[in-house]
Amino acid sequence: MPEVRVGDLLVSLYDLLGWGLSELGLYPSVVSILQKLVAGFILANFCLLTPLLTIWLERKVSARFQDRLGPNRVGPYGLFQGFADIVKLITKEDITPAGADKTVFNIGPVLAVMSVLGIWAVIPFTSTMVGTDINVGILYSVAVGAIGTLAIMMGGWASNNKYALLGSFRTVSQLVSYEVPMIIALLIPTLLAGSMRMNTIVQEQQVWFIVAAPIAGLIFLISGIAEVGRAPFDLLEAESEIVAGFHVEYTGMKFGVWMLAEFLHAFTVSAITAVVFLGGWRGPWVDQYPLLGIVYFLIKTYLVSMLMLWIRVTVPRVRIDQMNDLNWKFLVPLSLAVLVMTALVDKLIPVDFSAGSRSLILFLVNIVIVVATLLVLRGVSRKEQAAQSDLQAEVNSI
Amino acid sequence: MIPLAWYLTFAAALFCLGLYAVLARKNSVAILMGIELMLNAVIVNLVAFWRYNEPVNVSGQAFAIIVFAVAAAEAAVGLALIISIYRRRETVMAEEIDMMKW
Amino acid sequence: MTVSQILFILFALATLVAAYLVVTVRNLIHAALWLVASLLGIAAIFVMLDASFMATVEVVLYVGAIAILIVFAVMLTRRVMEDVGSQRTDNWWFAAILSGLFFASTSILIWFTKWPNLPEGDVGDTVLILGKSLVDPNKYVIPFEVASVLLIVALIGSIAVALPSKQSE
Amino acid sequence: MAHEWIFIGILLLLGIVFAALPIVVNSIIAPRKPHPLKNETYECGMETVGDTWIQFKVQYYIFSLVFVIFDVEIVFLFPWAVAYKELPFFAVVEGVIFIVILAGGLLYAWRKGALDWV
Repeated sequence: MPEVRVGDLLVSLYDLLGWGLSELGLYPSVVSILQKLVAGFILANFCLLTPLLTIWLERKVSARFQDRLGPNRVGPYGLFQGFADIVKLITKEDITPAGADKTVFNIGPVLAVMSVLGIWAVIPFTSTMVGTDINVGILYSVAVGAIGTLAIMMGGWASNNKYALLGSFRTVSQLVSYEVPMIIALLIPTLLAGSMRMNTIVQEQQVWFIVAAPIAGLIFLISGIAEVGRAPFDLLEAESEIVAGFHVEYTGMKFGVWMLAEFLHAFTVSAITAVVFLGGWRGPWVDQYPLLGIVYFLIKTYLVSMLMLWIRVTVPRVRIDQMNDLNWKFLVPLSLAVLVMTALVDKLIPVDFSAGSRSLILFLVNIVIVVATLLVLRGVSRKEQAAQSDLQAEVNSI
Repeated sequence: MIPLAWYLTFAAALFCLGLYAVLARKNSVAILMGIELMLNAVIVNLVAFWRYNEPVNVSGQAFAIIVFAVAAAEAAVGLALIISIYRRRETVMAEEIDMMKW
Repeated sequence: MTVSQILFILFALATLVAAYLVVTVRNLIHAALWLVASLLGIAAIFVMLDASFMATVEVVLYVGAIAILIVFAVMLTRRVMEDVGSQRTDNWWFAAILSGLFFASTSILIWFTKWPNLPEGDVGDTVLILGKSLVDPNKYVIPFEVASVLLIVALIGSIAVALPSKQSE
Repeated sequence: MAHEWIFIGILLLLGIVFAALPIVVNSIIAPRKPHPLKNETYECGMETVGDTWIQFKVQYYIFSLVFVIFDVEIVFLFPWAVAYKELPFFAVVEGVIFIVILAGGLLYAWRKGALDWV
């Protein structure tokens, strides 16, 4: 019987389960598959129930931001509002529009949830508790997320509706555009850690990578918000301007499943940010008690997700051409510049420098890049203003 | 263990399906899909050979990566050509794109 | 029959069925979606070959990029939901015979050749070795750089072809 | 190696089941009163005019095209980034040359106006 360690309770329980099953006389491979099934079941439940909490939190906090009360009728502090919404959605009539491609129409939302849930397989909760630590973890998270893009395309196309199709075109072109700076931003932690394994990336962060690569972290956060399609990048389903975007024809629980995928995606992006840039499960006393890592990880994740919420309620929606220019003419060149500078400078630092001083030097390099970028931006905007005033002068002279 | 011949047969079947699409399909986008299938069959072959020889020697994977690049370039240029032709001739049927005949 | 053999047969069959539907289905969007399914099957085959990097690259590039490009192209070049009329040329039987013959001859070749067995042991960290040899002057640095030139040429060419010229509008 | 992916396969299957379950429950317990008017596509109260599968601007296509090329190049850089710590300086410079060539493509697309939203 394996020893039960309180400091690493969940992993011990997992081992215990394996021991118990093998005592029953099952083959080792069957045991390991059953173990993984149970672990996956718990993980999937955690992931799919988290959005209920984050939705409540979001409604409550954004209500406070806007000087409202938010949900306060169902349960204490309106905590059960999410369950009430689920009951409402699940008893609603499910309308499939005439002429829709039924199979594709139904597969769309399922695929979206699957793709987001798949990312959680590689997210380390503690140093010992990670679904599976594959050697391409960080690229895998991008790959599985890419299936979600396709799901949106399927949903929009199968609806047999012009606006849904147009919405899915816009969404997909936004998603694929912002994927470029996002992957480049993920390259920098990979380069600093020397591995794509999520757990190794966390272990290598004696100093959080947000210090050594602040711009990359910021770029990842911005493009992550755009990937999720939240304000200020929610122009694809802007309620006040266009009907709804790609999911206009979805009703009842199918719509609910799309929403679930979206909120879970937002939470997932925060989790990846926490793991890759904020040191994941790192914190005091994790060496003795790995279980504490979950707490640190969740605190960091919720902090990032609150930051996203703050941005959401503060910044006004961007225009589509601004969104586009921001990506291709600002984020992509900037991320490439950061990547080149980091690669060159980190190689030039002598090997015997400690992790702290190394991070400090990279931080200074990042600041230099920020200053240079701001100077370039000032030059551009001055040129634009000059052109504008020239135009004004011409108009006045006529 | 799985014999190497299984992988090779699988890749050959995939290649032939792609070949059929290239030869028999009318729509040029479908022809491009056939080419993608054929390229994938090639990649499967390369990776299988890499695995069944010496995995430390990564030539197979390096080749496969170059094939990926070629596939992406081919898809980008091919589809751009198809769209350009469609704008001028209002068709994507390979049979009807025949202005080079005269 | 071991478990991995059964899994291989399942994945291979699923991939081939999806690929068959790609080449025969009349609705082109469905063909593109079946193409995605078959690409995912190929990614699973890569996983079985211990090439996890190849599997993720397959999904990132093919499913995430090329398939989307194809779906876009299909949607840009059609007007009606159903593709009317026959989708195959008149001499499709010739193509079928040719591909069938090709498959028969290659499988005969494959089954009558003696292939090496699976080497013992783990494959190690392939990505690391791959990364080193891609920039190693004695190995693949020239193909690596040439690939980037090829891609930039493809980018320039496709933009030049696909972008509507300003005068024509 | 391959056994590391079993968990991913299990999780993806569970994701399909968990997402399909509420939809199935919904279709069982929800009322069903179809009406031709209700089933019509939603277009701000108006009836559908013309084919749904209208054509769209080529601009969407251009973006995904640029994206495809960039995606390929960045994916190539991942092995380089993994090996970075063990590479000599000139090998890093080779990677940088690769990135600079990529940036040249971006510059061309920018100058050509392919990145402008028309």
